[in-house]
Order: sequence, then C-alpha cells, then structure tokens
Amino acid sequence: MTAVEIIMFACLAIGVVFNTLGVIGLLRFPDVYTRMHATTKATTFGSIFTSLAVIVYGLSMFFSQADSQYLTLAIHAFLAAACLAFTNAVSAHAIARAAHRSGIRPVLAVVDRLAEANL
Amino acid sequence: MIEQIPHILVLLGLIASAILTYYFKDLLAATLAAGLFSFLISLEFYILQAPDVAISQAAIGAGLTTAIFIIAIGATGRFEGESS
Amino acid sequence: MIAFLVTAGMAFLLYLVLTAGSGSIGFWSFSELVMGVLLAILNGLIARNFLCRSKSYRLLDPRRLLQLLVYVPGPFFVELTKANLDVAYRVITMKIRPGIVRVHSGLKTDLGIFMLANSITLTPGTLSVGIDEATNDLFIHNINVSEGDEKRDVIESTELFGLANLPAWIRRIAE
Amino acid sequence: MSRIVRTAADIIYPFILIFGLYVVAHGHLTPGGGFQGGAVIATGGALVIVAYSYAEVREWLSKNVLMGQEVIGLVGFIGVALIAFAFGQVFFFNYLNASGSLFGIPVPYGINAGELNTGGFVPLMNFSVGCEVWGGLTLVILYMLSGLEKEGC
Amino acid sequence: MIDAWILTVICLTVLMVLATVRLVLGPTAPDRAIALDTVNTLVIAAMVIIGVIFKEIIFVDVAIVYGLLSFVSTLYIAKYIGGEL
Amino acid sequence: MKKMIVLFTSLLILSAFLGVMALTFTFGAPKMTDMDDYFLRFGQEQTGTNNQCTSVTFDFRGFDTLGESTVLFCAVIGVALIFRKMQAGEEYEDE
Amino acid sequence: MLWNLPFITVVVLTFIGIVTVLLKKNLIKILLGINILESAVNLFLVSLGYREGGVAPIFTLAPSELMVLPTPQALTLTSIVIGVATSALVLSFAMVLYKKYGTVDIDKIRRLQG
Repeated sequence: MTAVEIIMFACLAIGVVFNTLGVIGLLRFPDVYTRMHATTKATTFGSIFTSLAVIVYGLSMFFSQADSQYLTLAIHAFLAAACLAFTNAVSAHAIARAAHRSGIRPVLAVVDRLAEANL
Repeated sequence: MIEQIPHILVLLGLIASAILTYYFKDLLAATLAAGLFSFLISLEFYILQAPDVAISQAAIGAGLTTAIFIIAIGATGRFEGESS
Repeated sequence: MIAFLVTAGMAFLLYLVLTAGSGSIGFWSFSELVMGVLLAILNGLIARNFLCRSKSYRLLDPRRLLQLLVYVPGPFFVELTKANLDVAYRVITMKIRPGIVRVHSGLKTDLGIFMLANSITLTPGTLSVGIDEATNDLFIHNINVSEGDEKRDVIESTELFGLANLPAWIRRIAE
Repeated sequence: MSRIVRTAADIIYPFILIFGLYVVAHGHLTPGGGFQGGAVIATGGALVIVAYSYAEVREWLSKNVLMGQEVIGLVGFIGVALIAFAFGQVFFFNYLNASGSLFGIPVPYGINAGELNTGGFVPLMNFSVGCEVWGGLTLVILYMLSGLEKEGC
Repeated sequence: MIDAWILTVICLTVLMVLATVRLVLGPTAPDRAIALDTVNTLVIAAMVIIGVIFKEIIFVDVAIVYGLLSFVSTLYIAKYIGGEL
Repeated sequence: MKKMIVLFTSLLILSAFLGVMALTFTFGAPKMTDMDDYFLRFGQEQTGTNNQCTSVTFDFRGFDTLGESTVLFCAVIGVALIFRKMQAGEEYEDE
Repeated sequence: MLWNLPFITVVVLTFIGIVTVLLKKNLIKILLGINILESAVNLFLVSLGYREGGVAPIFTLAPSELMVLPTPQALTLTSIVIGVATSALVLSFAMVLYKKYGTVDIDKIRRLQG
C-alpha cells in the first residue's frame, strides 16, 4: 500500500459513508424538507469524494506513467463532479419551492415565514 | 463472481421499477418510476459495454421523455380514470 | 459584441479542457484547436444572449475571478464539510427543530443571489425554499432554528455561517 | 420558475451547447455522434424552455429557424451521401476516407489515440444528423407546450 | 487493488435500491422526486467508478452527460408540482 | 371476466415461449458473428473511424439511418401539423 | 455466466409491457407501457451482442482487442431517438383527444364515439 492508494481508499470510504448517511436520512426523516437536507448535502458530498478518488488515481497514473489518457480521465471526472454539485443545488431549490407552493407545510416547524409572506 | 453483483442488482431494479410503473394510479408517480427505469437501463447499457447507447439513453431519458410526459399529463389530467 | 466574445471565449476554454491530452501543441493537436475555434464561434452566435443576459461584466475583472477560484475550494469547501458532519449528526440522533425563516441578503445582482442561494443550499442546516423577487430576501428552511430566532422577522445572512463569512466573499465577487 | 433557476439555466446553457457540439464532433473517436449530441443540445433547449415561460421563449427560439435546421439536416445527410455518385461510386461510399483532404488522414490499424482529422464523410454526416435531431426534438417540446390550455406558463 | 472499486460500486447499487423504497412509500410527489434525484446522483458516482474498473477512459463522458442533463427532468417535475405548467 | 382469463392464458403462453427462446441463447457467447467480425477487422481502414458503432451507423448500414432519420422528420412534421391546426382554432368535428 | 439473467429480465419486462398495454385504459399509461416494451427490445438487442470479456467497439485507447458486436448497438442507438419522436406524436394525439372528448380513457372515448 502506497500513500496514494491510502488516500484513494480513504476518499472512497468517506464517499460511501456519506452516501449511506444521505440515503438513511432519506428514509428516516419525517417530511420533504428535512429529507432534502439529507439527500442534497450528503449525497453531493459523497459523490464528490468518490470522484475525487478517481481524480487522485488518474493524476497519480499520469505522473508515474506520463500517459496523457489518465489526465483526460482526471479532468472528465472533475467535470462530472462539478456539474453534479452545480445542478444538485439548483434542483433542490426548485423542488423545495414547488413543494411549498403546492401546499406542503413543514412538519414540527416552529416558524414558517414564507407562508406568512403570501408570495 | 463478485463483479456480477451490481449487474444483478441493476436488473432486479429494472424489473421493480417496471412493476411500479404498472402499479401506480397517480400518473405523475408512474412517470417518475419510468424515469427511474430509464436511469437504470442506461446504467445497464453502460455495464454491457455499450457507451453509445448509454449516452443516447441518458440524453433522451434524462430530459426529453420525462418532459414530454409531464407536458401531456399537465394537458390532460393527473390521475388515471379522471375526466373533466 | 462583448457578449459574443465572452461566450465564445468561455466555450473555447471548456472545449480545451474537454480535449486536453490529444496531441503535441501543449496538450492539444492542431485539428482540435481549429475545430475548437469554429465551434466556439458557433456557440457565441447562439448563446450570447443567454450567458450575458444581465449585461454586467463584473466577472471579467481578474481579481474577482481569482477570488472565485479561491472561494470554491477554500471557505466554501470548509463549510460543505461542516454541513455534512452536521447532517450526519442529525441523521443519527434525529434532533431537529425545523422552521422557515426570512434572511436579508443585501445583494442586488442575479449572480450574487444565485451564488448565495446555492451556497446556502449546500451549507449547514439550511435550504433555500423561496425568494422575494422585490426585496431580494431569501426564505430558508433551517433544520435547527436556534432559540429566539423564531421571534425575529429578519435574520442577517452572515449569522447562518459559522466558520467563514461567505456573504462577504460573494459580495466581493459578484457585486 | 424563480430567479435562481433562471440564472442557473442561463449559466449552464452555453456549457450544454459546447458539450453537445463536442459529442457531435468527436462522434468517430469517442462514444457519441449525431443522434446523441443532437439529443444533448435539444435537452439544453428544453432546459431554457422550462426555466422561462412559453411566451418569453417563443421570441428567442423561432419555430421557422428550427424547422429550417431540420430540413437542412436531412437534405445535407442525403446530399453528402449523393456526392458519392460524382466520384463514380455507389450510394453511401466513403469517398473522403484516406484522400488527404478534409477529414481524410488515414487511420493506423488497431488501438490508437485517435486524431480528429480522420473519418472521411462520417463527421459531416454526424453534423447533419445532429442538426436534424437538434431542430426536431426542440420543435417537439415547443409545439407540445403551445398545445397547453393555460397561458403564461 | 481493483476490489475496493468494485466494493464501492456494490455499495452504491445497494443504496440505489434503498432509495427506491422511498419512491414506493413516498406519501407526496416531492418525496418521490427527491428519491429520483438521489438515484441520479448515485448513478453518476457509480458510472465514474465503473469507468475506472473497465479501464476505459472515454466512458466517463456518459457521466458528464448525466450530470449536465439529469436536472432538466427534475425541473419539469418541479414546475408541474408547483402548478406553473 | 372470461375475456380476462383468455387474455392471461395467452400472455402466459407467450411469456413461456419467450422464456424458452431466451434460455436457448447463451448470454456472453453470441453465435453468428461473421458480419460483426468483418466490421471490427476492416471497418477501421475502410471508413477511417475509430468508433465502430458510428462506422456501422453511417457507412455500412447507411440506408437504415436514412430511413430512421426520415421517420424522425415525419414524426416532427406530424406534431407540428397537429398543433398548428389546434392553434388556428379549428374544431375537430365529425364529418 | 450469470444464468442468462439479462434475457430473463427481457422476458419479464416484455410481459409487464404487454400487460400494461392490454389491461390499462388510460392512454398515457399505455404509452408508458409501450416505452417499457421498447426498452426491453433495446436491452435484448444489446445483450445479444455482448461477448464475455469483450470491450466496447471503440478503438480509441481500448484496453484489449476482443470487442463486443457493433451492429446491434448501432441499430439500438437510432431506435431510441425514433422512439421519443413517435412517443411525442402519440402524446400529441392524446392531447387532441382530451381537447375533443374531455378524457383520455379509451373505453369512454369509444362509448362517446359510437
């Protein structure tokens, strides 16, 4: 086990753990908004880390073998992770807004300013 | 053997999502299940070494199929057996 | 004209990133560069009214770009990590006290609002639910409203972040 | 949709466009081609349509231009195939391959890194089919939205 | 060496199946939509890793297509749920 | 009810037929591969493409693609005609 | 290996698709069934062309020379795009029918007609 492999496996482990937490939160939380907290943050973070493992793999192979295809692998994995982080936030906002417009109120809420604002 | 486990799980997920598409009375939920079906079948094509087909299914199934079904549901009605 | 140049330039940069590692001029081959220029011109002709809809070219300032490049892996990533530890804690213990609060942002441009909303969505315990189009205030679903906050009408956006002052960064970048 | 979604659609549309063009242009080297790239770009158009309302989009995306794109794509596809007669060959013969001119560099046999300037008339066909699919699928979404009862959606 | 990658993919597919449970149960439509969104994210992560397992560099393009386009369907669903379509 | 029973029986017979047919194929070992092996061996030098799917789509089986793009064109024209009539306010009455 | 599981999946999916087309009354649900049927056929073609240990038929930096069959993939590829266009056509017909009859239930449409 070299240092690079340890970093890669650590990234994979972190990614799997946070993805698992996200899915458990999706199953356990009581209403839409809290479920969205779990899925948006945790699965985005986990997928960024699994992609990071691939990036580390590609870069280490690129520097050890000087083969430019591994550079392509690293860059494309980075682009996939970046698109993921960008679009997940937007779609979470869209679904939250739509859920609130369709009349679903947060369970256990102590305050709901958006319903008072009457937009 | 261990490499086949994701393949088997994806195939089972395909069957499950097809049954869900049949089962839901709410057409919006049925469309969502069809979207899940499309994602899983794209992953299956990817595993079967057909990246061309996977890209095609990704581009079509991720956006356009769901979009046209949602538009048609918006024009007609959300529940099965509903009429105006 | 500026819009066309900006869009074509960004498209060309993205094309270069996508095709890195194809040849010998730097990382690129000659035909890739020619094709990249052609496709970037086509892209600029089609999409110039989309990318530059607001007609503000603040991000062309290199200092702002540099700050953007520091912001994403720096303070933003730190807050993202903290958010995930927070979510892990809430998933395991189920201690939640949710509520939707109004947050005063003080930002004016579309890009600033967009960046703040996305940062809020990905950072601790908060999720942007709605936006007041007139005053640019955001409505935030907070998973753990702290004591006393439910009485207040408006919360300042800097109070949401613990470690780094993200709204100040966004104001420096986008305003 | 809200202002955040509109800004996001504005920012991401050029990237979808250039990525779709990349998929079309590299159809003979990497997974992709005319059908896939055209579908990607058409989905980008669907993104713009969903972020704004139909009344706004109708002025940016002209139906006549899209229909013209579709016709040009189909005619270009048949035309590129028909030029083979001018070389004294059969229909769909790849006359540009290994000719040294446009897209005409001969390919080494076996596994290689790939060079964009190869493929004969396949890239031209990719571009025309991509044009057709782009126009056609965007047109489908636009027309189906116009069939909705409610205005201002 | 390769086993860690395969193990990760197996975990991700199991998580997909678990997220499908929320798609079945979900009392309201937004619940089902976020379940679909979760499956999306997991599919992208799995695709990137399977690309490494197969040693095929060019396969990762499919994951980028997913990352760029998967939220279009989510936006359509959100627009319909929000009553704007 | 009788109709349903007939329908289900025929469907069961159909699926049993399909199942037997599927079990006679072996997954992972295709039998007739002459044409595809030819494409794999000579496609690269005859069409100049590295991606053999594209070479089959646009060169070897170009006529299929021609027909399919015509079908696409016709479908889009059909959608356009339907909604143009709808927008023009024509009523869909019986003759 | 894998005990022909992809083919069995194809059979099950075909069964579900045909049942959806035959038993459901709603036009949009029938179209979802047709989509499933179409995907089943695509999956059947692609898995017919799969070769044990083969790689995708793309020579750009492929890891080995043994490749899966390209022709089924090339035919499947176009059929997906055609499928979405024809689905759009039938959905537009459904929208027109709803405008005229006020329902997309095929039994009610038949009754209203005759």
